[in-house]
Order: sequence, then structure tokens, then C-alpha cells
Amino acid sequence: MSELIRDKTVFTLTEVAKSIQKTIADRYTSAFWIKAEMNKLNYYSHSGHCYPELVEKVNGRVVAQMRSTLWSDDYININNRFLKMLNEPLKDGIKILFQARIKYDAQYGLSLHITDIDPSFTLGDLEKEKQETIERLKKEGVFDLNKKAVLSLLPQRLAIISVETSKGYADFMEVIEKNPFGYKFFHMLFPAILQGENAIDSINYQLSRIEKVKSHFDVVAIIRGGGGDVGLSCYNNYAMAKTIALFPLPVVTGIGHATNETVAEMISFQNAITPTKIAEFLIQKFHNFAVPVSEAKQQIIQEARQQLLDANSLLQSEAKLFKHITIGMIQRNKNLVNTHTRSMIQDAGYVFRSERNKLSTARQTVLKDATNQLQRAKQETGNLHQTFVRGSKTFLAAGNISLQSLEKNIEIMNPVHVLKRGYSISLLNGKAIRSTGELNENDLITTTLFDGTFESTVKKILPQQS
Amino acid sequence: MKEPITYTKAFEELQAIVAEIEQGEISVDELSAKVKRASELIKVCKEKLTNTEEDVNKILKELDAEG
Amino acid sequence: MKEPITYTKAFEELQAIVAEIEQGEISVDELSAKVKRASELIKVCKEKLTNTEEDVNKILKELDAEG
Amino acid sequence: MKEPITYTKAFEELQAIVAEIEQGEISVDELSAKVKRASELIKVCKEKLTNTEEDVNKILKELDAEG
Amino acid sequence: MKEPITYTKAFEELQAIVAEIEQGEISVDELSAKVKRASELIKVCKEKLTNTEEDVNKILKELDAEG
Amino acid sequence: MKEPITYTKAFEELQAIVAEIEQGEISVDELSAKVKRASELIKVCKEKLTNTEEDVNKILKELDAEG
Amino acid sequence: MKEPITYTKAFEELQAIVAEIEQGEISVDELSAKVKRASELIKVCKEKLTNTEEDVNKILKELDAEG
Repeated sequence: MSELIRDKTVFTLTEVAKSIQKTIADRYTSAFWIKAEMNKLNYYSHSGHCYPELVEKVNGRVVAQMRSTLWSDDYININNRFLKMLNEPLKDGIKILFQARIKYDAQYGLSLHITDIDPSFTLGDLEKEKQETIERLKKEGVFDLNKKAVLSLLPQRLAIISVETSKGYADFMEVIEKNPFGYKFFHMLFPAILQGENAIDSINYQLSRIEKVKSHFDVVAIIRGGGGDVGLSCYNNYAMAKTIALFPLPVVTGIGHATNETVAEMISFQNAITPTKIAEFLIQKFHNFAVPVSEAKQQIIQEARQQLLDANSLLQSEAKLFKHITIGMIQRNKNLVNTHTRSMIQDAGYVFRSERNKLSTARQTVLKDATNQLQRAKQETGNLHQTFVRGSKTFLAAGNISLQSLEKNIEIMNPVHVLKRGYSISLLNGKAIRSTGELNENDLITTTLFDGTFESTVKKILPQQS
Repeated sequence: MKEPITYTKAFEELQAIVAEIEQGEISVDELSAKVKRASELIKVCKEKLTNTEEDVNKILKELDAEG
Repeated sequence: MKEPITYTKAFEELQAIVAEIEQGEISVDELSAKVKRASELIKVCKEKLTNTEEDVNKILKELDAEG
Repeated sequence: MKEPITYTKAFEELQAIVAEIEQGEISVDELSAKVKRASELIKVCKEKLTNTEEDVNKILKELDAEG
Repeated sequence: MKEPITYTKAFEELQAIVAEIEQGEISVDELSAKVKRASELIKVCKEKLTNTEEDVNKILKELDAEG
Repeated sequence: MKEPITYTKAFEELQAIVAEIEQGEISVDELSAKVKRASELIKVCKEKLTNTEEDVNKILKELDAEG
Repeated sequence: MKEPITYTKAFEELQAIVAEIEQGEISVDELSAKVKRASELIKVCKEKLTNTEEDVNKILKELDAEG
């Protein structure tokens, strides 16, 4: 029990430890389900016991830490269940949900005694880790980087990360070396552990070596095969995945398993289910190169010849067209010249005919009009001739008539006619006696009768009494 | 006297005589003489007319004959 | 007198004479001479017409003959 | 006179004569001379036409011969 | 005159002459000379055409022979 | 002139000449020269085609020989 | 020209030539040169398929040297 030393109550360490042990035993009577990260498994192979180191981290900082014990029988039992469910053994760095009792030992201090671990929690956690790795890589923008790496047109120089004795490596080499196409590869093995926790460092180490001599290689092939499906969660590891993603050469993976695709496979340049497929993928790349090259020859031969044929036929058709149109043009011009010649001959002939007609018309006009004029003149002359004859005769007739009329008048006036009827004219001294007053008795008068005269003497004058 | 007198003169004289007689300006004494003269003139005229007519007819006949 | 006179002159003179005769502007004394003249003129005209006609026909015949 | 006169001149003169004759502007006296002239002109023209035609035909025959 | 004249000039002149003749713009006096000229031009044209045709045929024959 | 001209230029020029002739842009006077030029061009083209074909065949034979 | 060209460049150039030829973008003038070039490129490419010059010892030396 406690003792007093200089007014102080003093306990021994054992007393304290016992007190704590008792208090804890009283307080924690039953087992609990606890979740924590198993930082280290601390498996001791000779005893078969494990002393897992448990931690809880917040933002990467350890906020709680506790030791624990897992006795051999429990470990074997639990590990089997893990392998069955996760394809992974119990290992460092996984999160676990475990049943434990709090135990205090005076000598070893506080620890948790693990009696059971639920593999399904770890499975979820591993899955969660995988998802976290994916998300982180994506967040950092490196997830697709290796996919975007440029694979040489001929991935001819291979840096192989594998195990020389593995079946996967042998399969791969068989396909690569004995390809029937004579494709020549250069390859160099960088041996590494390919599964389990150690694979991460091992692979990263070899990748770092390859990076040093990357100029000698076109592609890195991670080849595994024949090792079963256990211990592949290392390929979900963030560090390894990031290395692969950032690797300057394309990384192809042929890990060969039946489980879900790991992150490393997801982010690798090319993933194949088996190493053989990887080899075939590479051969295919050669094909992709070789086929166009050998086709190019055919295409170029064909196209060049076709082009020459086309050019030749184009040239010939142009020459033919040239001949055709040139001769056509000459022909056309010949026709034109001929047409003009004919037209000229015709027109000249027409000029002659037309002029002849004109002359002939002139001649006829002259003949007709001259004749007409002469005819007219003859007519006029004839008319005048007739008028002249008629006029002359009329004139003479008129002369006759007027002469006859005068003659008649004279005849009438001739005194002879009066004398015949018994009248007589007496003259005195040659003058006709018109009055008795002109007479004197004894005048000698001469009396004229129609048939002669007689002379007498006036005896008596008897004037008329009125 | 026949030769020199023209038909025209003769005819005029004849006309003058007729006119004188018609107007009674001629005495009986002269009448006979005038009538005698007229008679002579008529003869002259007739002769001339006849001659002319013959000439004309001859000429016209010739003309017709010619064409 | 035939040579110098033209058809035109002749015809005009003829027309004048015929008109004189028709209108009695000529004395009997002149008649014979006028008729003679007229007859001559008619002859002249007719002759000229005939000659001209012959000439024309001859000329044109020649022309025809020559083609 | 044939040499210097051209077909055109000759034809124009001919046409003028024809027009005169047609319009009765030529007297009987001139008629014969005009007809003669016309006939000469027609001859000249015909001759020229014939010569020209021969020339032309010769030229054209040569042309045909040459193809 | 053959050397310097071009086909084009010759043909144009020929066309002009033919048109003149057609439209009666050429007198008989000029006709012969014009036809002569036209005939020369026709010869020039034909010659040029024939030469060109021969050239073309020769060239194309060569071409056929070679090809 | 053969050396510097390319097949393409030669063929284009040939086509241009043919087009000019077709569109009547060339006179008969120019035709002969153009025909000559065209013939040269056709020859050049043929030569080039033949040479090229020989070259190509030779190259391809070599290629075949090498496997 | 064979020495400096990489097979990658050769392959690309070859494909470019094939594309050009197929699309008729190569003139007759270029054709021969292009075919020749293509033939060279084909040689380069074919050689690459069956040859590699890497040396394991050299790589190991480099690895050791640096690390």
C-alpha cells in the first residue's frame, strides 16, 4: 500500500500499475469493435504471434497510437479469411475493423488484444484506398499521363520488369523472339518482385533505373504470370501508380490475373490480361508499321502508274481536241473563203446581168420613145396637112361665095332690068332728068329703053299738080 | 388693066361699087358705067379665083401624089 | 431652101400658114404662094420624119445586130 | 471617144438621153443624133461589160484552177 | 504583196470587197480590178489556210507516230 | 526550251492554247505558230511522261529486287 | 539522306507521299522524285523492322556509371 514520505503519499510503480489494471479491468469488462490502421503487422515467425502497431491519423498526422497483440491461432484463422476474401494476406498499412479487449500489463503497458478482424471492412478499405489512389491521381492530373505518353511507332526496345524464371516472362519472350514476321526486338530484363508489399519498392526501384537509360528504350513492360492472384493490391498503391503514371516511357502491363483491374493497370499506357497479349500488342504495333510500309509500295506503284496513265490519256485527249478544233477552225475559214468566193462570183454575174438588163431597157426605151415621138410628129404633120387642105378649099369656096353675092347685088342694081319692064331713062345733056323743072320746051333729050335709045324734043311741060 | 389689078383691089373696088349703088349715091348716068365696071371686076376676080383654085388643086394633088 | 430649115421651124411655119388660111387672114392673091409654101413645108416635115425614122431604125438594127 | 469614157459616164449619159427622150424634150431634128449617141453609148457599155465579164471569168477560172 | 498581208487583213478586205459588190457599190469600171484584188486575197487566204493545215497535219502525224 | 518548262506548265499552256483556239481568240495568222508551240508542248509532255514512267519503273524494280 | 532520317520521320513522310499520290496532289513533274523518295523511305522503314542497334553492355555501363 502507499507510504508517506515527507508529507507525501507515495505509491510504488507496481501499486500504480495494479491500480490502473484494476481500474481498466473494472471499466472495460467486455470486448469492443474498434477501427484503426494497422501500421505494422509485426509478425514473429518463430512464435507465430503478431504485435500489430495501430494508429489513427487525421490529415496524415498520427493522433492516436496503440500497440496490440494477435496470437498465433487467431492470426492463422484471420489471415486465411483475408486471403479468401481479399486475395491479400494480413499486412502492414491496411485499415482493419477488429474486436479487442483493452489490456494493461504492468510490464508492457497498455495494449489491445485482438481477437477477431473483419476482412470485409478491410476489403472495403482496400477498395477505398484504390479509389483514393485513383481520385488522387486524377486530382493531381497525372492519371492519364502515361496513356498520353508517346509510344514509339515501333516499340522495338523493351525494358522488361519481370522475373526471369516466371512463366509470364517465358510466354512473352516466346512470342517476341519467335515471331514469324522477322520483326526484331531488343529487350533487357530488370528483375523485380511483382506481388505483395515488397513489389512496390522493387518495381519503383527498377523503374527508376530504367528511367536513367530511358533513351535506349521505347517501352517498359511489367510482366507477371503464374504467381496466382494473391498480393496484387500493391498495384493499387498510390506511390507505385504515380511512378508509372509519371514514367516518361509508355508502360505496358501484363500482370495476368482474374481479379478487378488494378490502378497500375488502369493508368498504364496499355494493359493486357496476359503477357502473351502484351507481346501480341507489340507485334501488332510492328504490323501497324509494316503493313502501311509494304502497302505504300503497292499504292505508290499503282497510283504513280495510274497517274501517268491518266496524264497520258488527258494529254492524248487534249491533243485530239487540239487537232479537232484546229482543223475545224481551218475548215471553217476555208468554208468562209469559199462562201465569199462563190458570193463574189454570183454577185459579179448579177452585176453583169443587171447592167445588161439596164442597157437593154435603155435601148428599148430609146426605140419606143423615138418611135412614139416620130409617130406623134407624123400624126401632127398629117393633121396639119389635112387642116391645110380643108382650109385652102374652104378659103377658096368662101372667095367664090362672096364674089357671087357681089355679082348678084350688081346684077340686081343693073338698070337694064327696070328698062325691060317699060321704064326708061331720059337724059338732058347726059344727065338723067329727075324733075320737070329741069326741062325747057324744045330741049333735045335722049331717052334710053332696054333695047336702045331715041332722041326727042320737048314740046310741052306738064308739071304735076298736087 | 387686067394684069396690074389684084384680086384684093378688084374685090375692094367691087365692094365699093356695090356700096355706092346700094346707098343710091350713083346717078343713073353713072350707074351703067359702074355696073359695067363692076362687071369687069367680077370677071377679073372670077378669073383670079379660078386660076388660084386651079393652082391650089394642082399643088394639093401633087402633095397627095407624093405622099 | 430644104437644107437649112429644121423640122421644128418648118412645122411652126406650117402651123402659122395653116392658121392664117383657116382664119382667112390671107388674100386670094397670096393663097397660091402660101399653099405652095405650105406644101413645101409638109414635104420637108414628112421627109425629115421619114429620114429620122429610117435613121433610128437603122441605128437600132445595127445595135441589135451587134448584140 | 471610146477609150477615155468610163462605163459609169457612158451609162449616165445614156440614162440622161433616155430621160430626155422619155420626157419628149428632144426635137425630131435632134432625135436621130441622140439615138445615134445612145446607141454608141450602149455599144460602149456592152463592150465594157463584155470585156469586164471576160476578165472576171478569166480571173475566176484561174481561181478555180488553183483550187 | 503576198508576204506582208496577214490572213486577217486579207479576209477582212475580201469581205469588204464582196460586200461592196453585193450592195452594188462597185461600178463596172472598178469591178474587174476589184475581182482581181479579191482573187488575190482569196489566193492568199487559201494559201495560208493550206499551209497551216499542212503544218497541223504534219505535227499531229509526228505526234501520232511518236505516241 | 525543253529543259526549264515543267510538265504542269507545258500542259497548262497546251490547254490554254486549245481553249484560245476553241474560243476563236486566235487568228489564222497566229494559228501556225500556236500549232507549232502546241506541238512542242505535246512533245515535251510526252517526253516527260515517258521519262517519268521509266524512272518510276526503274525505282520500283529496284525496290522489288531489294524485297 | 539515308543516315540522318529516323524511321519515324521516314514513315510519316512515306505516308504523306502516299496520301499526296492518292489525292493526286503530285504533279507529273514531281512524280519521279516522289517515287524515288518513297522508295528510299520504304527501304529505311523495312530495315528498321528487322534491325536494332542497341547494346546491352553499353546500357549496363551507363546504369553503373550513374548509379
